[in-house]
Amino acid sequence: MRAKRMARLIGYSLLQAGPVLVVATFMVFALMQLVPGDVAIALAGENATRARVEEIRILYGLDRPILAQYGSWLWKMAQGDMSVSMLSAEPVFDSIQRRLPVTLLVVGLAMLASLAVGIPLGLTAAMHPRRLVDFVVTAFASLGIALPGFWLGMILVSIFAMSLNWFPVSGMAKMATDPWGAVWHAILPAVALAASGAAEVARQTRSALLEIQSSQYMRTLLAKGLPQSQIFWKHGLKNISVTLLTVTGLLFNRLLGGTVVIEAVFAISGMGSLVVTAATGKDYPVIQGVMLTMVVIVVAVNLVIEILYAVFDPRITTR
Amino acid sequence: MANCQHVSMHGVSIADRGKIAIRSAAICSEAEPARPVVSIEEVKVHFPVARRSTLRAIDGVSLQVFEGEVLGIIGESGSGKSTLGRAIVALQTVTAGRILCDGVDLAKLRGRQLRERRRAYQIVFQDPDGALNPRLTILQSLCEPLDIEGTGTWKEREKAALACLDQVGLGPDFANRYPHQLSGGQKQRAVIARILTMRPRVVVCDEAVAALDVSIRAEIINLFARLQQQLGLTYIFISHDLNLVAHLSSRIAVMYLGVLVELAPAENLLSEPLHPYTLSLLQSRPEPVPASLRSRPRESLRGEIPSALAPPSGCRFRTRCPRAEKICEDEVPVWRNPAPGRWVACHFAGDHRQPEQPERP
Amino acid sequence: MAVSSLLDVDNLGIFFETPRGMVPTVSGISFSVRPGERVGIVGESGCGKTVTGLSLLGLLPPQVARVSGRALFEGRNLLTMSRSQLRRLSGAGIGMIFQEPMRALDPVFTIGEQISETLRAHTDVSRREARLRSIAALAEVGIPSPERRYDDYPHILSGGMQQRVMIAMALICRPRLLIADEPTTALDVTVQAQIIDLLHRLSDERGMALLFITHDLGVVAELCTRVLILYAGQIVEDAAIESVYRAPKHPYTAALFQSMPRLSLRGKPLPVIGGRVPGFADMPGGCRFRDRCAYAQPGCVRKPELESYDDRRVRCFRACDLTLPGAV
Amino acid sequence: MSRFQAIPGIHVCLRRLGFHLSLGYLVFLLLLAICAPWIAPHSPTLQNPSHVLLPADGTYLLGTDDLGRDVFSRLVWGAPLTLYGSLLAVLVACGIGLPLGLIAGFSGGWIDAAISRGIDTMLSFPAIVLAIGVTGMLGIGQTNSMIAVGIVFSPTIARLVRGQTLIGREALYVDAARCFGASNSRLILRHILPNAIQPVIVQATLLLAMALLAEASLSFLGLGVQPPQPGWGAMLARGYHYMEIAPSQIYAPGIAILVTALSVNTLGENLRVILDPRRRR
Amino acid sequence: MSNDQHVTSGEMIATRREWLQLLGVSAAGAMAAGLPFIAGQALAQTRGGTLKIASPHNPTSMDPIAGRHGSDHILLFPVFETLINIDLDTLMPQPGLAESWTTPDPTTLVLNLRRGVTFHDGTRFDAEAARFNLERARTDNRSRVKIDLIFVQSIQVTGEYQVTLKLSEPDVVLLSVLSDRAGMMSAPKAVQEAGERYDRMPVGTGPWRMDSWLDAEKITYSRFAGHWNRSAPYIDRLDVSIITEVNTALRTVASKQNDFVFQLAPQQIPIIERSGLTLARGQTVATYHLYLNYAKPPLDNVKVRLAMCHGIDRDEFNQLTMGGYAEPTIQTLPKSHWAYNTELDGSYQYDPALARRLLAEAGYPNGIDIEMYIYNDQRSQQRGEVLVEQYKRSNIRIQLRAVPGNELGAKFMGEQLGHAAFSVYTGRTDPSQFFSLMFDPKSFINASRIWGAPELEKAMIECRTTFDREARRKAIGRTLRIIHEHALYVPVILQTDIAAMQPKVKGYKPNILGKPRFENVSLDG
Repeated sequence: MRAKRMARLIGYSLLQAGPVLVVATFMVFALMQLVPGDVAIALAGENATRARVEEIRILYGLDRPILAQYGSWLWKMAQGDMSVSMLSAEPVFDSIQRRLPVTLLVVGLAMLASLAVGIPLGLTAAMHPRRLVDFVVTAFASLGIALPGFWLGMILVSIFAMSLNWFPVSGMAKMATDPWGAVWHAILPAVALAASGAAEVARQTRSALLEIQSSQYMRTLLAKGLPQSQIFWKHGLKNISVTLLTVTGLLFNRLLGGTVVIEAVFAISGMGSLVVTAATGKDYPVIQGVMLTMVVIVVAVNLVIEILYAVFDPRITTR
Repeated sequence: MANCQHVSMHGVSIADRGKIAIRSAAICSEAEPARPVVSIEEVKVHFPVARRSTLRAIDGVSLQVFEGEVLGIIGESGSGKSTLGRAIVALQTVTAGRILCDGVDLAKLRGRQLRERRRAYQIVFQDPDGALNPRLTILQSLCEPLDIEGTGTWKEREKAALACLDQVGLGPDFANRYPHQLSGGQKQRAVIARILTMRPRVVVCDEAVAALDVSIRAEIINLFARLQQQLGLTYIFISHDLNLVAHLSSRIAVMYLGVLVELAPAENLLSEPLHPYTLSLLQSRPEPVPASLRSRPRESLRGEIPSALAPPSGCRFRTRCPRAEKICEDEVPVWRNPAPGRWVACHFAGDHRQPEQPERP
Repeated sequence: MAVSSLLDVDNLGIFFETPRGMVPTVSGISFSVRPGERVGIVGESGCGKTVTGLSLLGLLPPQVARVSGRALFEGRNLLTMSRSQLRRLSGAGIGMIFQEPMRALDPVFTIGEQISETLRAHTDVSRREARLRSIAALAEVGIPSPERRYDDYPHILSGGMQQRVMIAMALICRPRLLIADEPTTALDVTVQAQIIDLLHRLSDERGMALLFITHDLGVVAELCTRVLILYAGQIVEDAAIESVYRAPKHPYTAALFQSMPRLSLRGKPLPVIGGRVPGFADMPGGCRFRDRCAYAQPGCVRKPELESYDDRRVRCFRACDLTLPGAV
Repeated sequence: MSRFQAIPGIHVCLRRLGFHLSLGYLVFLLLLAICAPWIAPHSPTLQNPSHVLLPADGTYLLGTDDLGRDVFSRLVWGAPLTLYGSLLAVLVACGIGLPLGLIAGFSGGWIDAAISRGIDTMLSFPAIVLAIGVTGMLGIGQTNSMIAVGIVFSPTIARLVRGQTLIGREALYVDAARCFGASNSRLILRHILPNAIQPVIVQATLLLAMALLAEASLSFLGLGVQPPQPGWGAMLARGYHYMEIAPSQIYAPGIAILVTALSVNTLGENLRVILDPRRRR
Repeated sequence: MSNDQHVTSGEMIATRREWLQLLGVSAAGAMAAGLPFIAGQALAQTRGGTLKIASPHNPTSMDPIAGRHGSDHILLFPVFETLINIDLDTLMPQPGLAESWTTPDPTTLVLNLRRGVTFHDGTRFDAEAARFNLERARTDNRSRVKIDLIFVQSIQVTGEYQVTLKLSEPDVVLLSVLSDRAGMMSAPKAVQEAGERYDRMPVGTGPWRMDSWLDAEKITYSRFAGHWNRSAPYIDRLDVSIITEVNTALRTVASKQNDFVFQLAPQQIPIIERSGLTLARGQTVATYHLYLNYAKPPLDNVKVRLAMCHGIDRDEFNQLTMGGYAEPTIQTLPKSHWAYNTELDGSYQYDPALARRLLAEAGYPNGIDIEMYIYNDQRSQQRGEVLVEQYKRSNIRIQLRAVPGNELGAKFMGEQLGHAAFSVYTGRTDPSQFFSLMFDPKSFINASRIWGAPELEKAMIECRTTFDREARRKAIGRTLRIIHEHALYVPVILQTDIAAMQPKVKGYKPNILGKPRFENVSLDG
């Protein structure tokens, strides 16, 4: 029964994710179509001869109708062929494959830090509403949310890298050969990134718990004579797990976006610096590749979260 | 247009119009008035819930409402009575069948025609809180129907609205208050006043007093009764409270799981119910009489109303019916007319003996 | 009397902190419940009946509510008890059920788990034992195939079934008193009758006292042996059910009965109580029902006490000289 | 008991203090933005080759930058730019999100499905990345980049408005008005919109803070405010360039961004409480 | 930095006589010394080790003929050798992969190739390979150096190690062209096999082979064991980390993550000194100047253009943007250049009053509005801001348009948007190249698409076809004067090349091209 329900739910979630992915890929594809003027000329670059432009036009299939273009583009993407960078001629897939782990390392560390700091803070605040602890946590959360991550990054660099020399100033170690070095490099950027994340998580955890505390079933639990700790840790936590999942999903999206600026501060060659360079250089295939990769990852993460919802909340079923 | 008699209103005070509108309120007589105001014909309302799953909220209801009468509709939650009420005022589209209001199917009308026509058929909801826009003053809310109609000057409309407010017993000092500054009863009065500004022919009251406290409820019930007599309104009074429906109605229709099971003049229905469900309702109805002082034993109906997603075969009530037999499972009972003015859908109508051996617990 | 009463509430007052200071919502509430007795608390919305019930188990929001007076349960004061003492009593000595079972059950745990955790919080039983006894409890409240239902989540049950689960949960530790806060209001008439029958039966079988909070005089009449009528935070009448329905002594009680629609009044206007319940912030001195009372006299500006007449208590100066119509 | 009461009191007081402080700061900032030409002691662009990267002193309240320009004056002149950019983004977000949300929520059916799917999809993109992409399409510059940010934020508003409209559409007063013969536009404009607008105002305020941070980020990346205009994010980027030589360059603009975002957020949070319908009465 | 893509190295000129002399010299043979790293060697240098370089530049392509950026050369030179070499001190052509060359007539060039040279993939370098490369540079769709070889009519293999180039006209600058991208030799087999992907897998004959290129992140090179000159180079491996932000790049050297960084800003000099790094600074031929679209009003008026020239305070500009380390210029050529026109000295003085007067005379008493394109990196923006402020004093109101690297050319030169663009010109080996690139209406870089002065065309042709050095100096001087009088562009300042390195890095010498080379570099200990 439960297994069947889960299977149906996974099927349904996949069905939901499908259209989002189609629309998302089309949006990514359409970005290219919005390039003013002749895309082929833009792709060929300045000074290109007419012959080269025509070559490009055929190479990219720009002479065919748009839906056909989209279809073959999607087919190529699905096979991992993301065309080559206009600036460096490196296959976009290779760049992304190389940079994605770096970004995911930073984002992963930042996620860990956000959750590891945010959830306990939120819990503490909610356990003592309107007390000093609560006020401090709330204030921290407000501050963290308003804090520009890249500015925090600069300050961290100036203190921990340049003055104290505890951490490397910038860059990234090779993960395959020097995993600890990579983590070491990723710590400051992850902290800069995680500040707002932790604040958001703390705030959401706190308000979710407070809301649950004022719910009627909490009153029932009291009336049944359950110990306070059981009410809080068993019922409270399980009831906010859905909120926490949602927060985690949003957090991932947010951190993935946040890396763009953070990577610029720390000169990390991840997805963020890739897309910024590409955007300033109008390197369309790279922009498309990065956006596509990011959106696929986010949709995949959301899918997992969607399925986890059902594990934590029996009310969520296929509609 | 049949509607034009309602249009020219400015210059005439509401009270005057009230007098003009007074008709012989034919409260339930043997000879049914010939002209149905609302005619419900084989109406079905289905909601698609999921793939291959349909909620049959109303599953074939035919009913006529006559001018000046108070028709009570009673049923448990999930019986489809509220959906029927909404369908009558064209807030709910019907899946099959049609509802004629003064011979016109509102569902067939569009745009301005519909907007003008539907003003004669109004609804009062259970929750007076929700029925008033919290951002408008009482006067603004009351003026709204008049503003939409667009007749008269702003001053005249305001005057007409105040007159209606007066008619429901609220003074002009309520006009500039906001809904949250009023009590539940006052809000419900304001809602009724707002409806009066339109001089409706039919008013559907959907659990109109259920949310009110006992002491206030009586006032609103009296108000309904008074307005009905003064203005010759036709009411369709929907409630789960049999006492309430019995108090006001001339005829009572009983709904169960999307269908009508019995329809009769109120006295007849209360004194000699034909359908076992009606009997059960009468028996399980809470009365402010201690059990020890009661003349008859109180019997509660077993089980709960089944899901409208998968109603039982044959007679829908058979799963809870103390009288149920094999035939109830196999055949849908016919909606028949055993006596003048009386309708029932039961294989054993009027026969309330318990079967010798109950088939199943 | 003190010996024989299970619950003895004396001069209970409940205050809420509002922007305009502390406001009393309930004051001078005194009543007692004997073992096995079914007492109804009846009143209109805002009269303080629900907070009275909640205050007994310390369920009022601690940040804004203050309680005064005394509530002895088996001789121990519930209002001054420590949190852990109260916790041990809640669910075990006193059970409680609420108005909306859908919201009162934790949506993310199975009903079985919710019942057996109550049992395990109060008694030292194994998981298996708790499960068996929970299933038995589900069967006792009339839930069909309880073994299967044990692992269901609350949301897939109907309202009536949910309320049965609530009852099973409240009664699993065999409390001596069950506080029921409008448990049938959200249910259909037919289901309401079933729940009332169930409570009636369980209370009889177990000799369990019942404090039944409702606004519905009909339900009280079906179930209770004694009724307290609350008006504006005060008890105005306290009497055995037959006498109060036959011949109420307080004009408010009588007016409540009168304003109920019934068959005998078909087509006639219902008698109404004019005016509104006064707000707690601007409560009139003297008799609080004075302004709406058809029998009010100049003397009613004085404050009436809840005084005993024979087997009942009434808060009215004219309790002796009035003969009021009852419900029968 | 009295001890228990004291602490909520402090809490509320601090909260109110925060609200008043942030409101005061924002009013001050607004005045600053309007009166920048009269308040700033120096021209924001005037260069002085002999006063490069000076520390704060009496003449230069916050020191000078790499071209000998007065940092304080640049900060003051940056205020209107920042406010303009953030407000523009929020206006664009509301301008797109409000009608879309209303249409989706009110019409339902396939229109709703299509718009909702679009909203979901846009929300699947990391906001800044999408903003960078759209800026790339529209061309670099403050107005363009903030329009891009507005576009990226619009699904947030649209989703909120759609939700509110769905609630509003089900409201009894809307049903009642429909029975009076009110047209759809009247239903939307008189009933649904006014009742849906409060959470939108709150959300818009919170978005304003996010837009502020996005503005700073994009300017930092060189996609926003263009030289020689003194955008705060751009000032940070330049300051970071000179961090080894003059580390203090990154503090003033950073604190300005932080405090402004904090104030806007505080305002939003308080609006949420103040406008909460449950607090009425 | 510049969009003027096919950048060639330094300033060099060979007159006809010198050309013929060189022929004799190289024919004399044994000029193994032709390769720069052999010349002027310090002797006691350690061999081996890995040099970790922080490069602020990511190559646009590793295919020599397809690249678009002047800074690509720094990363191409380890892999590729050119047919002709340039002496970085004298700027004279020297033997490269061509051991010697002859010119039987002014429109024929015969190149005699070095024997025993192999490509990194093991294939042989011979006349056929040279012809293949030159043909490819001249005709391939992807080639961006076609314009350099515009006078080449045909390329013939006239021996196993000899190719002959037939020209349509005599061309003074051909030898310098062959010392640049067009002269870089790729392995034909590798080119044919890789197709479009040759961009990323270069195969040359150079002292190092490229092992990997992680785009915008890292390029690694290792010593090519099969190099024809066994003694070169000192360093075994080059690890180039690409860090486009120069401050970050310098930080990595200061924190010993890297050994060497180049293309730094003058403002960083104090940091270099403070960090205990070795500073290398040298004058280059790269120039910052203002490109003008003189076909577009108000810049179609020579007085307005002159006002633009007088509106820049070059010393203040130097002070603010270059820390005073650079050399202001009014004619692009450095003072040390043999063709430097001393007659122009003292003109284009900073004079806002004069500028305003000129504007008024031109009919713009209220000043003018100029839309100016710049790059969007911090340093370019800083330079732009200085210009805005300076021009403000002359009533010239500049609206800056900061755009990414490759867009400046597309917008200003391609779509002819705006009035002016401020950018660096990385220098050409010959003034003639500079002239035709900047002022020929056919040139992409000439946004005006017209002749800026009627007599200019004739003067420019004279420069390109005059072989006598003195006569040529005069011709160039005349051309410079014409350009100067008509104020067809606004020269501002010559760039200074600044590099920083760990003290253990030995043997590095800045060169006038501003393009570091590592053949002579070694690591201590």
